Amino acid sequence: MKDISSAIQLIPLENYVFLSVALFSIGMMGVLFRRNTIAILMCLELMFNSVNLLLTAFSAYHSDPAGQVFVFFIMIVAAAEVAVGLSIIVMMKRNVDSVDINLLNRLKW
Amino acid sequence: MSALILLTVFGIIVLYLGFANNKTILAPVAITGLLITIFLSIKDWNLGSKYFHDMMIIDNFSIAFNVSMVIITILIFLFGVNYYKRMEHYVAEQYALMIFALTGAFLMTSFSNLIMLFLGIEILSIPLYILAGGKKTSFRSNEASFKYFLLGSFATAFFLFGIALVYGASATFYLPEIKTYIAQFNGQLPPMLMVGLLFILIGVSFKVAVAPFHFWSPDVYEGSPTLVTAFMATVVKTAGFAAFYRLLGMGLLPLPAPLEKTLWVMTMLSLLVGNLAALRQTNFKRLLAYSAIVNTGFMMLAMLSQHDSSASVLLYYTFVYSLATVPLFIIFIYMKRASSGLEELTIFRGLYKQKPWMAVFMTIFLMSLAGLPPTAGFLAKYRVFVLSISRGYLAISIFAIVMAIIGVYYYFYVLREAFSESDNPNPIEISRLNSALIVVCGVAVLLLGLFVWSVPI
Amino acid sequence: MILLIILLLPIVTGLFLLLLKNPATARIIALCSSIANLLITLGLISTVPSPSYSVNWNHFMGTQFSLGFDGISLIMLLLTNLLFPFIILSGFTRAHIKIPVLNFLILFTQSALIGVFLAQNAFLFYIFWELTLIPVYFILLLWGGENRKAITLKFFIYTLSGSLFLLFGIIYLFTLTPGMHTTDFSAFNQLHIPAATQTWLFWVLFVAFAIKMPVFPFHTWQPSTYTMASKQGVMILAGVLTKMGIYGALRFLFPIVPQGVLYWQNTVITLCLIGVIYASVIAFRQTNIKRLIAFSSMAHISLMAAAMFILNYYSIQGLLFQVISHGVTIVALFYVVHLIQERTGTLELPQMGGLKHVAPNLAILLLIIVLGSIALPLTAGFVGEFLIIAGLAKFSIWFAFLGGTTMILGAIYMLYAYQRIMLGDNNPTLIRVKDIRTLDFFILIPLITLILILGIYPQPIFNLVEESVKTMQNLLPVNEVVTLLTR
Amino acid sequence: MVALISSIAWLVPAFPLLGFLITGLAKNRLKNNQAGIIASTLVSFSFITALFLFFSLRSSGQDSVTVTLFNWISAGDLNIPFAFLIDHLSITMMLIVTGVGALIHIYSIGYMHDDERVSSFFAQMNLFTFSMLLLVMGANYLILFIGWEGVGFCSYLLIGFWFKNPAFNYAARKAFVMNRIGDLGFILGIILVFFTFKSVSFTEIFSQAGALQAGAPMITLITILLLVGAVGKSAQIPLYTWLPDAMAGPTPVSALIHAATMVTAGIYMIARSSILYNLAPITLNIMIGLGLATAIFAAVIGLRQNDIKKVLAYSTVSQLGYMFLALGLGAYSSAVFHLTTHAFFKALLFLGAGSIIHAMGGEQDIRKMGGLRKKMPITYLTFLAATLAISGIPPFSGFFSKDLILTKAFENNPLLYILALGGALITCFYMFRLLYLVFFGSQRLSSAHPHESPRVMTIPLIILSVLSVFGGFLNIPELFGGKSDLGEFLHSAITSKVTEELSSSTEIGLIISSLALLGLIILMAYRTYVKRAVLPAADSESLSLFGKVVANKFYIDEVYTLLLEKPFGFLSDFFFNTIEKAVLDPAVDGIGTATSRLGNLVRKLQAGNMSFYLFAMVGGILLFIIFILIV
Amino acid sequence: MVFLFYMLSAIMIICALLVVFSKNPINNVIYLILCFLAMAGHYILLNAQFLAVVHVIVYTGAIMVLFLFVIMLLNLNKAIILRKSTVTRVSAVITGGIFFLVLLAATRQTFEIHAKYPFASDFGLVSGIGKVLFNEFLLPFEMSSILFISAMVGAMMFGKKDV
Repeated sequence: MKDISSAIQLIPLENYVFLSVALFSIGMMGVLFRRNTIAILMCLELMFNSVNLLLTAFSAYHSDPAGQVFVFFIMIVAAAEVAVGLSIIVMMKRNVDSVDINLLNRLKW
Repeated sequence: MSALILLTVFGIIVLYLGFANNKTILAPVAITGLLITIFLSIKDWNLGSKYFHDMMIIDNFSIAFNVSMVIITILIFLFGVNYYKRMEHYVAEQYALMIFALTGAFLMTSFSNLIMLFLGIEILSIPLYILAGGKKTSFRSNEASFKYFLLGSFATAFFLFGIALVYGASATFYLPEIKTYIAQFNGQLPPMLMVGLLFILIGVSFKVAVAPFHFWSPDVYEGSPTLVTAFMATVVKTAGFAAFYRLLGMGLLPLPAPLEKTLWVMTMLSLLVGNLAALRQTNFKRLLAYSAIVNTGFMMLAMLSQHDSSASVLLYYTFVYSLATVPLFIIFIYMKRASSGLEELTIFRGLYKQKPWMAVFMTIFLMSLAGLPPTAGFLAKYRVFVLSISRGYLAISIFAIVMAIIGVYYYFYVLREAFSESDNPNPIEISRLNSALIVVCGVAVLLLGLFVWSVPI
Repeated sequence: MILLIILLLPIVTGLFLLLLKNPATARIIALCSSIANLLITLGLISTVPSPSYSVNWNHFMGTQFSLGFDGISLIMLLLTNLLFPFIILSGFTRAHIKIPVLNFLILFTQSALIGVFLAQNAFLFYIFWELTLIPVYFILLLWGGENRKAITLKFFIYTLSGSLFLLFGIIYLFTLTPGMHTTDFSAFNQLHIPAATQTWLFWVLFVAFAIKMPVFPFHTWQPSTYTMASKQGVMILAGVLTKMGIYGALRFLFPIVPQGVLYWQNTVITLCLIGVIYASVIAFRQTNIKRLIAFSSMAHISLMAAAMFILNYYSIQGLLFQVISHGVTIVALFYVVHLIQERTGTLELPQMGGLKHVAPNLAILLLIIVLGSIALPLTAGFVGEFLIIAGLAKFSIWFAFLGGTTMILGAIYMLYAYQRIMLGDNNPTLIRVKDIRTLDFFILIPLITLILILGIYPQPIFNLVEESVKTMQNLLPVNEVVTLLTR
Repeated sequence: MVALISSIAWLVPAFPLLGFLITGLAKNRLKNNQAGIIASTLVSFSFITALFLFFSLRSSGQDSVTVTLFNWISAGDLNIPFAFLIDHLSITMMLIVTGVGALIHIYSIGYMHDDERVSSFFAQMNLFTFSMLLLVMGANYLILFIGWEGVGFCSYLLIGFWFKNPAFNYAARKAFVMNRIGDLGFILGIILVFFTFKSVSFTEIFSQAGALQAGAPMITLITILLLVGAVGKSAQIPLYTWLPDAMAGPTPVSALIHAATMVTAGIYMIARSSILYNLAPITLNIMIGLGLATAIFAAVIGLRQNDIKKVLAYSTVSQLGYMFLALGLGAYSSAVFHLTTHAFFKALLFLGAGSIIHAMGGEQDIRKMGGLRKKMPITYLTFLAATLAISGIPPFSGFFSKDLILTKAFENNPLLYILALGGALITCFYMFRLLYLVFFGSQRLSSAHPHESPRVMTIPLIILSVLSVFGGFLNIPELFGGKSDLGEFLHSAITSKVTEELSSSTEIGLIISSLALLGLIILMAYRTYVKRAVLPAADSESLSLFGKVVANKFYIDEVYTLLLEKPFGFLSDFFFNTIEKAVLDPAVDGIGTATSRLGNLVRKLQAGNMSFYLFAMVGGILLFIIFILIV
Repeated sequence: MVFLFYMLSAIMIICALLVVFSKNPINNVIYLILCFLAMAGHYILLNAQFLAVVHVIVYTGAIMVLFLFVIMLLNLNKAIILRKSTVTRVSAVITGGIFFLVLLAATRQTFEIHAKYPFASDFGLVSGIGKVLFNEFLLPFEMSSILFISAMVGAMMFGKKDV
């Protein structure tokens, strides 16, 4: 098992951090970019997963399982959120027959 | 702990009672559960118990906040008896979801680990996303729900990113350990840690709707069913501030200077933006949303003053604020019904003519929000200012005072409407229970304004 | 205990009134209550030692529910309790709707005012201070005249904004008190605040009072509010509420920030004197009587404010005397104005004239009140203004001269108004106007008698405040301004 | 005796006060003459009491008695008792006030007979008498001031007695306001007196004043301020314009207030303060200038007046100027003497004029009168006596008093004498012009049916004419073998300046030359108005420039309107419309509206657009990150 | 190993970008699944085997299927052109870029972080995680049930068609 550990050490932590940051930014950009609510939801998932990756990487470097447990919880919550989010979208679709986020502008001023 | 367990159990019981097709028993059962919860919570007073490897620390602080939130929830449930009479479906679900949200709030008051904070926020939020969309056929309700959901999740993502960064630096989620970790830097934090902390703070700030992360709140308040709005404006805000305070008190204080400045900026922005936007507001629910933002600013002021009694003041402020806001929403519901669904401020016209006592109590509540004596709202603001001034934040206090003046304008604008003649008077019908509750709230606001006791938390 | 009774009697009666259906009974009970309060107050004067009442209240915040009084409070208390029976009585004429509510609000105001004057604790003071605003706001809003919604809101916000700065000041002082913080006046009075702090703290504290009085240029809420206000509303506003500003300033500024006062003394006095002349000059061309009297009241109050900041023995004596005198006079004046409005249906001077032909008695009574207002000797107004001008002269002869112009300017606009209302040829529109009735006699004769008696025998008032004035006048450090006399 | 004086002194003002209360309160119940009778009786009682006091004081051998009724104001070291000072000066004034007052009251019964508000008239007259008595009896400046303002107020009431006429009301207000301008100076003076002497009581001040150095700035200031008060009340330049306008009141009012008593209050006050004035030579010089200027100026205006009362009014102003001149010369008792004689003959003139107006049915224009000598013999004779007196023809009273002043002027500076004499000659001319125009020639107004006035009016005329004729004998100078009785009498109360006495020969020379000139003037007037029967120009006729200027009273009223009233109105409008409405109000409201506008802007940010919300959130986060990274 | 890392990273980034920029929702889902699979590879690289498995099951297996299901249900499978205005899209990209740079700047000092515990190889395995999860993290684990119950209630409420 030693080689695995050394293998992990081969890749610097920064790489994971950068990767996560990039993923997070892309996700965030997607949220801003997309108009389709379902796609926005997917981008949100991207953001969550970048966090997961980051936590796992830190966890591995710290040799601390807590980080990975946290990832587990994030997954749980993400699943629940997606369920709720999708059901809201379904409901919206039923009411206005669209998943366009720009339609959400009746509540204002 | 037993209180928390009992609460979840009652939530599930209420959910299952929904099958009984008998709406009338729901509220009594739920309220009984909440009352027992209060009892069980108070039993733990001064014990300072810790659970599950310090995942949860139930101290006086959390008990006090829990009890205050449960009391407000009871109030909302009592009002709900009448409110849900017209609703045919999902009444049990509404009650249950509120109770679930309350369990989330409980977690937020007693966490000592970031994971519990995260879970607490989510357990609080997800029921709220659902509750906000409670009027399924109303697109406004859908919109509120989705906006809340999307912005909430978005904020959660940042929050989690922040936790990840902090974890990366400190290798722990446990607040006291984070505190010691931060302490070793002596104020000069590495940027990653700083950004992580910032993201965590932003995540919580979003929940309590601090500017510039407040944009969701007016829309969501407006679109949600009014009772849910009341719940959001009161219990959720209380929970958010309990969590905020705990986060700061257990983990992050003394804040590094840049972060502290950031929070001050947020505070002042909240006061300013909330007030300005409320000035010309014509929709009552939005008005109260902006008012909530302003009051958030005041609570931030109390919190950031970092005084020994900040927690006590925060508790008092949130409770008093809730006590005035809930009945205002209820009065609003009745006025809305009397004016066939309008939400404008003008619907209050003729209130004094028809129901003078209700107008009087409305005056008391609005005065409390505006912070005029002899109501509790005044004392709350007074105590906040005592904190901030005694810590020497004179300029900010003056700013807050100017903002308080602006606030009076729109509260009294509403009041003025209530005391003017109506062109189209529809009968205002109000149930006896709700009248009694409004009176109780009004008297409580007055009494709390005259006699306060300091809770040692 | 007796103080508690004085404080609570009006409000408790007021609450009781709300239960009544019959307006006639309600106002009689209200009247009785206010008269009873007056009698108790009169009894208070002779009570030795002066009673006080104190009980622990929100102790952890350093607030005591403590009531007490000195000569200055007593004067204010006397004025309040003296005027309220008349204010209530003046409501006996026309059948308003919701008389119990109106009387409740009036009595509520009375209680709050009494609270302001009795409070020995700044926090308590502030609560009552704000509390006066609430019922007055509703009196103005519900019974006011044209454009009342906007004007009342302006009035409310304007006065409140000052008050909130006062609140800031109180809290700041609270945090300065040593040991266990407290808001007791006695503790505030012993603070030694650095002079630099005092210079800004002065304004924080003063703004509230300046707006309430009002002092130029903080007065813009006043004319429109007075003009719009209902009879009782304006009587309360002009008669008593303005005095709160004076009382507050006496309580807060001189004992607590004496160096601040000294630093700003000349500025403030100049502002006040500008106010005197400014308001008097403006009053001359007003066509609306109420607005005219509003400006006249502002002129008088400004003079009183100037006297206050002189803070020597004469000016304070004169000020306190003038508090009573101005209160009585202005209430009588506004009452008569409303009588005229009720009789003729207008407040505009150009539409009046010749009222004396049909209402000679009213004309005479108004004339006497006008004389009181322009400080003719042997009316109360003269004694006060004489002492005030004397006080000003002791400080600077120029200030005395500027302040004294009120004698001339007051005569100009008051007599002008009197002429436009009463004198002139028969006015055909007024033929059906009736002279004054019994009720008006009951209100005006005692007030006028007071104006005259106080002018002829003012001594009781002086004796009442003697002690307090002596302590007051020593509050300021030695004045460095070289007066004409010392040169 | 002193105890007696103390115990009854208060009765003197109390009678008129009682009269005021009775006639005032019961005014609707009193029938035609009752009010007048009550009022006259009470004033007469007052006169009798005053007489009694006079004799008591003489026999008591004391110079003065202070009667304290109660403490009026007692605040700290400011102690003002409500007290009367009965001394020779005040007793003289009391006698004049009550005596002349009583006569005028009686006269008024006839004069005001037809007026519907006759009760009010007598009430106000009584109130005036009361105030005037307070003025002269007050033992300190403040009590004097009470009376001072009180008479001003009564004057206001009585000028505007016929309140239907807006012009009369305006005149009343003008009188009051101008008086008030003076009063401000007076009250400031009193206050400074108090701060200097720690008292306002005459006796205490004068006992302390001796210790002061003459010409001290404080004393000068005080005396000037007091002088301002006197100038207002006694209608001197520049505050004289109210007096001619004050003729709007009923004629007895003019006689009592604007001739005999109130307007002389200023002279009384300065005479009273003689000790202070003696210490202030600058002020005395100012007074000489003012007095002389007023005397001549008003006399010149009087030349061209056609309203009988206006002529008399300007003559009053002019005579008051002489009194000021006397005061300025330090001849205080001479001033008081002239005051006394003036009270007699001017009251007589006014009452005579009243009688004429009464007879002419309200007509006051002398161009429309004429030939009344036959129809109204008593009036004519009394009027003649008064005219001779005012012109200074011996042995009429005016001769003695005026001559005294002229002599004093000569002692000071011959130029003063010449100017003063010139004024006297002008006085003589316009008085005779008046006399000739009214009583000689033919009746010019056909509609009027003049008749002699009833006895209730003529008897006071006769009494007054007796006083006018013989009043001068009160104070016969040593030159004519007299002992200057009045001067001696007043000596205890007034400290006149000691000046070098003229030799008798100079004095006699002066008198003879002035008499010659007077005779010339009377002749001139006779030739013009009786022989040639020249009528003053009608209002429409064009006059020479100077004549026009004089006829229009040098346009002083217009100038005042232009310089004071109009700008005051403009200032008022400016303050209200510009400063209040355009600066202060908008400034306050502007804060409100600006905030509100800004609020609307902020509100519009909340456009309901999700993208915007998301962007805003990200933007906020970005800014905060950058902020904490930089800081 | 290093090559593997870079390859997986490249796949992730490209797929993520495609998720953002491709128009068809179905394609989005597919790319996201690809992205997640690559992420599972990363988990394995990091020796977090438990997570890798859970990730594949939960995300790829459940969540993404849910997405697909909803897209089908709502009949969105055809490419509907829902695009924000160009300005918005450009600013979104710019914002994303700036955000990336700023975060990079903030995290550039990661290398200064030191491992908290000596390296252990077994904690990422199911047994290791399980021990921690049911010991230290028992309470959150239990509480998450409430989360699910709420979500279920919500999904049921919203999804059900009312009569």
